[in-house]
Amino acid sequence: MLELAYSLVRVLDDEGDAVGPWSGTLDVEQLKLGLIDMLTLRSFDHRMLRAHRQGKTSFYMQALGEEAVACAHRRALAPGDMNFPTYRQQGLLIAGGYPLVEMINQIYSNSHDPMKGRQLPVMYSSKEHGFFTVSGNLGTQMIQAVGWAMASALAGDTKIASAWIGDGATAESDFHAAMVFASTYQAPVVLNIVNNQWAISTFQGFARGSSATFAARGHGFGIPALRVDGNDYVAVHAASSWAIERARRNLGPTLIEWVTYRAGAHSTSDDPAVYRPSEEAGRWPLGDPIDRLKNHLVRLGAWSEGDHADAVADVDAKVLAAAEQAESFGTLHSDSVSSPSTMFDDVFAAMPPNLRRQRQQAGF
Amino acid sequence: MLELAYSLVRVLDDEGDAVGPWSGTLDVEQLKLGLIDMLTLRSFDHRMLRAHRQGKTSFYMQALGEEAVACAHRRALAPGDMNFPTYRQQGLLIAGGYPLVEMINQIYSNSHDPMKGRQLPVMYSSKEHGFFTVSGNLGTQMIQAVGWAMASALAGDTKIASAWIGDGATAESDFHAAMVFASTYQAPVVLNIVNNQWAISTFQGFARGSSATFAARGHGFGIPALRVDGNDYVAVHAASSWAIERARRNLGPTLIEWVTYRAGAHSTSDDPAVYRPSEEAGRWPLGDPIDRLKNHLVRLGAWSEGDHADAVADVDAKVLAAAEQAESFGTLHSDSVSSPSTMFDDVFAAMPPNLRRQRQQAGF
Amino acid sequence: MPAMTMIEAIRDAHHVAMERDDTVIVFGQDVGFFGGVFRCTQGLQARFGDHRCFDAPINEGGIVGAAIGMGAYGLRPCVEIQFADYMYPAYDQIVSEAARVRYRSAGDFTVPITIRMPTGGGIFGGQTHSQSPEALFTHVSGLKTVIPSNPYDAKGLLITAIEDDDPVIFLEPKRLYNGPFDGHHDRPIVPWSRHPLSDVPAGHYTIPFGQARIHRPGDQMTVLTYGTLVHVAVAAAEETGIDAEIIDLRTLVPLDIDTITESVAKTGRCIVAHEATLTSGFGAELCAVLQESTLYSLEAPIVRVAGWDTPYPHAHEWTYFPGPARLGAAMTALMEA
Amino acid sequence: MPAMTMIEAIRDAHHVAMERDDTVIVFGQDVGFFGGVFRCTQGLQARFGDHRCFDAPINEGGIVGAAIGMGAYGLRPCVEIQFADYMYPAYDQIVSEAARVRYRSAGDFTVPITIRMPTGGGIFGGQTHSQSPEALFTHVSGLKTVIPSNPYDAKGLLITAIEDDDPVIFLEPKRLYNGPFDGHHDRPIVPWSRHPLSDVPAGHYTIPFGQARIHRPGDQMTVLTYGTLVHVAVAAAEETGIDAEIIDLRTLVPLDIDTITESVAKTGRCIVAHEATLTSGFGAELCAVLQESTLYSLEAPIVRVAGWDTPYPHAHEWTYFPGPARLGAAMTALMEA
Ligand SMILES: Cc1ncc(C[n+]2csc(CCOP(=O)(O)OP(=O)(O)O)c2C)c(N)n1
Ligand SMILES: Cc1ncc(C[n+]2csc(CCOP(=O)(O)OP(=O)(O)O)c2C)c(N)n1
Ligand SMILES: [Mg+2]
Ligand SMILES: [Mg+2]
Repeated sequence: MLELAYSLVRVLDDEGDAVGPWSGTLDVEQLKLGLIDMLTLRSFDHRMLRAHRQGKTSFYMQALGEEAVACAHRRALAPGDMNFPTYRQQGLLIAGGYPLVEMINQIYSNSHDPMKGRQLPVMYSSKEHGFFTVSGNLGTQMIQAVGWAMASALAGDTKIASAWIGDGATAESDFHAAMVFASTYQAPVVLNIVNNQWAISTFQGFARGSSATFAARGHGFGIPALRVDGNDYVAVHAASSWAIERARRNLGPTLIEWVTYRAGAHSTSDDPAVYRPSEEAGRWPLGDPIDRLKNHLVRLGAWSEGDHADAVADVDAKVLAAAEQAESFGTLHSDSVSSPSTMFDDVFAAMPPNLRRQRQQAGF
Repeated sequence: MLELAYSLVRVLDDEGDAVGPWSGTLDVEQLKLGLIDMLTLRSFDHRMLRAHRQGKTSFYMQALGEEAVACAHRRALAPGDMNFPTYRQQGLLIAGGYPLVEMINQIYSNSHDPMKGRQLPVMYSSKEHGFFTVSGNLGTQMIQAVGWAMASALAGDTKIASAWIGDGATAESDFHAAMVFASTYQAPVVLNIVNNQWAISTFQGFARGSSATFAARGHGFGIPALRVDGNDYVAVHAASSWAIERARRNLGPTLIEWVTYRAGAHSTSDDPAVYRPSEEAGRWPLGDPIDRLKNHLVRLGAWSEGDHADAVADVDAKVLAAAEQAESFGTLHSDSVSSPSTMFDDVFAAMPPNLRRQRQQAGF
Repeated sequence: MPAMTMIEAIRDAHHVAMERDDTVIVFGQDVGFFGGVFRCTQGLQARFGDHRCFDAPINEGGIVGAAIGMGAYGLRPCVEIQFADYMYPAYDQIVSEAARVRYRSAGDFTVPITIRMPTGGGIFGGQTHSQSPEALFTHVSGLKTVIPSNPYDAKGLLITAIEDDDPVIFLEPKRLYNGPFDGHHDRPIVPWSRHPLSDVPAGHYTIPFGQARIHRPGDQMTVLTYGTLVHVAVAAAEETGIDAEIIDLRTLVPLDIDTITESVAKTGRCIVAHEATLTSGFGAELCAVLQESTLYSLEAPIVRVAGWDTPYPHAHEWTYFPGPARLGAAMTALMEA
Repeated sequence: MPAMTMIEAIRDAHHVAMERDDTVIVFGQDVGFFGGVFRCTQGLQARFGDHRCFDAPINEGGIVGAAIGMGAYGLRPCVEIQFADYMYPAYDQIVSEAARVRYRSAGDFTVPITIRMPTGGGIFGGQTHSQSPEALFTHVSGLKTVIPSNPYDAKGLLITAIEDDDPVIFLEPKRLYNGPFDGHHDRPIVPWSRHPLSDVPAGHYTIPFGQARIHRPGDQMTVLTYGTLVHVAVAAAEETGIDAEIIDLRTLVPLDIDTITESVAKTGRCIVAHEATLTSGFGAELCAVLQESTLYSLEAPIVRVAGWDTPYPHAHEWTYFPGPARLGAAMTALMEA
């Protein structure tokens, strides 16, 4: 299967038909759910970018163009599995049914923020929803995911870990630690590289070097590797299911390179116009994952323009409602941000004397 | 050439004949030089282990069984090339003509120690002889070698760098940094992995994981990789010459796995009897590199038992003379170790006030 | 001279150093075509070509490790770590290698490199875009640690750093990039153009390491600080009406012990202030040095005003940040002590 | 009880913790079959199987990063870094991850791990087998830093560390592994069996963090120290005849401020001693804290006796090491001050 690291696994062809050996893992209802997940994510991103312009949050990062990767992967995971995500996998939470309002509470750092205003917006955490606390430091989460998976195996558990990293961050040395440990201990983990072709202003080539693909990195460690069309919801689900099943049966790790494209800016602090041709995003390499899944459903006769319009209106309303509810709990610059008195908690399980003294000095 | 990372490049067969496409890079005189280099290294190790037992040094590390790798590689390098070695590449200095007495001065930390008593024995440094200061921290030197090579290329120079690492230390994350930078910038560097199958008490498998070979690590980065019989002096020289030539022509990096065997203890602080079967060393996987080259010369009719006995006596005398000269400059526990007053020098180019104060406090 | 911002001054220092010495090269994440996320290297690639200013993979250890090798070859790399919070993956190369190579090789090999990194909070960056790790460098023998508080010093000190034959950690208070921020985050930003120290000479000049700058002379107490808090201290002095002598250390290693000792011996009262976490921060070293050199002239214990012993919290950064109110209160209390 | 060496006490602590709680697992370089280069984990793999005690690849960041993931899963890993000098590749995982996960997730995820590492010099290990990096941990909020000076404390503190719900850095003074070394390197080694603190109870006991131990009561001055220098201080007190109160801090974070303040308030004279490099060492934090809490009772400035601001030189380690002569001279000078 070595060539699978150099080719591109696809199911949805240009006509929108599902073809080839990887097709057939999803029924129509599941396809519709997937479409709704992706529409919800895109609507959510859209709303939060607007909230940022309105000063309700200090920062935001969208997943425009990459919706299929996290959304389809999440639907292939089972309860109890643990993701070690980056800041661009909000699709895992949305497809996993995590309340939108909780996400926005975190983004607004408001009085209901589950992270108590401590974290940069989008740095979510939810153990219950299998989403490990996002780190601002690139790459550290990969080896942690391998450790979590090793622990699951040591405990005789069947839960698996799913590790996430971007193309640029694969250059970080921690990536190597993850590969070595995953290989040596045959940990039940899926190692996901989201190759959206850009790392802020730097093209994927700087991290990939002269190697043909990121997936090929797996071979040096004897780790099976797949390279998959990440804008093809059906292919993402099929490949994810295969790798997750391998891990669950304790047959070892799988490395998957998801080929996609960062259609938007890196973050609200970034303007791609400065470093990449504006037509590029227009051409949208691999196509819009939402359009592709929609066309497929239409080809199957299971979806119409009308259905689509209704669905869009639906998710927009859901997102708007969540945003309004969150806003009622405050936004970053409103008075009801989470209380600073809590900023001395959770440094340790129990507050040591020096922090108690400092909290008093701070006036709490 | 992908399969070259999985097979084993050899020239000297079991009969001692030089066969195959990699043969023919060395004439008889060069073969004899190589044999003398290896005999000198082995004699040197032997003498220094004895010096350690006699308390003349605090520590020593031998290269028993691995002599061919460093010795043959060094003979393939050109003046001005820079090695970034580990603590087990003393063969580079010996084959490069670095004075034995200087090496022993360092090992004895005596009044002539070029490192002024600051470094653990065997942590040599010689810019002039293309030998970068050995670090006690594993793995850090690989990326430094890549940087040195990048600088040479940026300067339009044809000097190349040669980086060294052991099988166990390839697990260190810095190894990844070296691979990424070497691949991205196509640095003129040879990346040498000395797979002597052991890392202190840990078998190579812990670092290699489930990958077939260490050489295969190169493919994930698009770096050409060779796997070579490291106990075959002729093969080491041929493969080294090929990789060095590639680098010198600025055709990019090469990764070489030298398959050899650590026939002795890790260091004078180690006793392998505790963790590996004593027969193993006896069986000597791949054979003694010295015997193999010797037999080849004998097969060529260019060497006799008598020549060999003379050569051994010769190098033993040379090594003994160097040891005696070094001893006349002191040993670790004699009174004439290098003066502690120098321990405040070289922290910075110029000594700052706080160190001047501290040197006075120390009584110098 | 036209006024320069700190960013322009840092850019200019790069230009001057690269013009004078073509062994000076610059690289780091997004520093090439893009010119760096804070634009500090903008224009260098266009001016000097992509052999002397280029992008690097996202691997801080690789960036510093490669720079060490280049330094050993004979170049003078000046590299950028995108945020000081991301220097940890490079910490082994900095501490075990860059700082030790000259010593362990007895001068056979040297590491003439500069490692730049934006430091400090105040931009709602949360705990991974706000850290001040200077004390993690000052404890390491073989490193010099520099932190400018204004454009004039930034240019002069950066040129000195690049020309220095040893590794230099160059910390850039990111909240000062575009103006002399005094901690009043609720007020409009004051541009550098209104500040005298934005008057940056053209061309080459250096500022020697180990010379603190008396930023504001005073008699009632001494405030020892550096980076952003220099401007916070000025605000606090004005607002409390306390005639404080504010000293900008500029370089932490080497430290200008004479200047600070003289000042504290004169005023008898001292506050050391920094943004970094209190415990084992560089303020502790200043207290240790000063209680030794000035104990008998101290009217009251030296007071440390610093970031709390917590990570830097995103929404609460102004509670974390030692602003003019907190510093002013400590100054008032110290006058009464 | 039969006397135990420090190594035996550490082994015993592992046994006790692993017996009581099967979520406790142990791994690191050469710790499995071999039992560790200092033999501190010897017998664990045989007793508990290679699922609970195993070798790791040579990747310190990987060892700590994997332990963090295991901790998040619900295990309590106790990992070994072969020498403290090799913790730097793990520093990012320790500082940015282990220390921050509880805080940044508001308690959603925790990291109940222990990271053991041999520290200090005195074995002719040169600059990469001799370092004392404690101050690089004490500056990081979210870490606890522990350093025992004897077998009794080593066992009790290690069990406490393993049972603690937060990451604990556990520093083991390697020169004390086999005896209470007092700095007289030219004299025969005294075995632990002759020292009262080698009397280690069988089974489970813990020593709470944040409680310093008065190792030797005295009235003339206070010596604050930890690790190997506790025994050096005893020798210096005996040899100078100075009735010093020697306090073994045992844990640096949390710090027992009350005990040390009380002692210094009583004696009026204080020396802080450690093996680590002076500048920005933990001694600076002790000076800062004490000048604040005891300034008015100080008869003389607090004196720091520490390793010099250089790397640890191989052949000259006894010039670097702050032994009884250097400490004693400082004590005598302080009495005259
Ligand atoms: C250790 C570290 N270095 C640098 C950064 C700054 N940084 C944040 S995101 C980013 C680009 C990451 O690109 P990629 O991994 O491709 O992920 P993407 O943003 O494309 O999803 C960089 C350099 C960081 N957060 N952490
Ligand atoms: C960063 C770091 N971690 C651990 C060590 C301790 N150590 C020294 S040598 C060694 C084994 C290295 O094995 P290998 O890389 O195979 O080289 P070999 O000794 O076989 O030549 C270890 C673990 C070290 N020196 N540096
Ligand atoms: Mg990307
Ligand atoms: Mg080996």
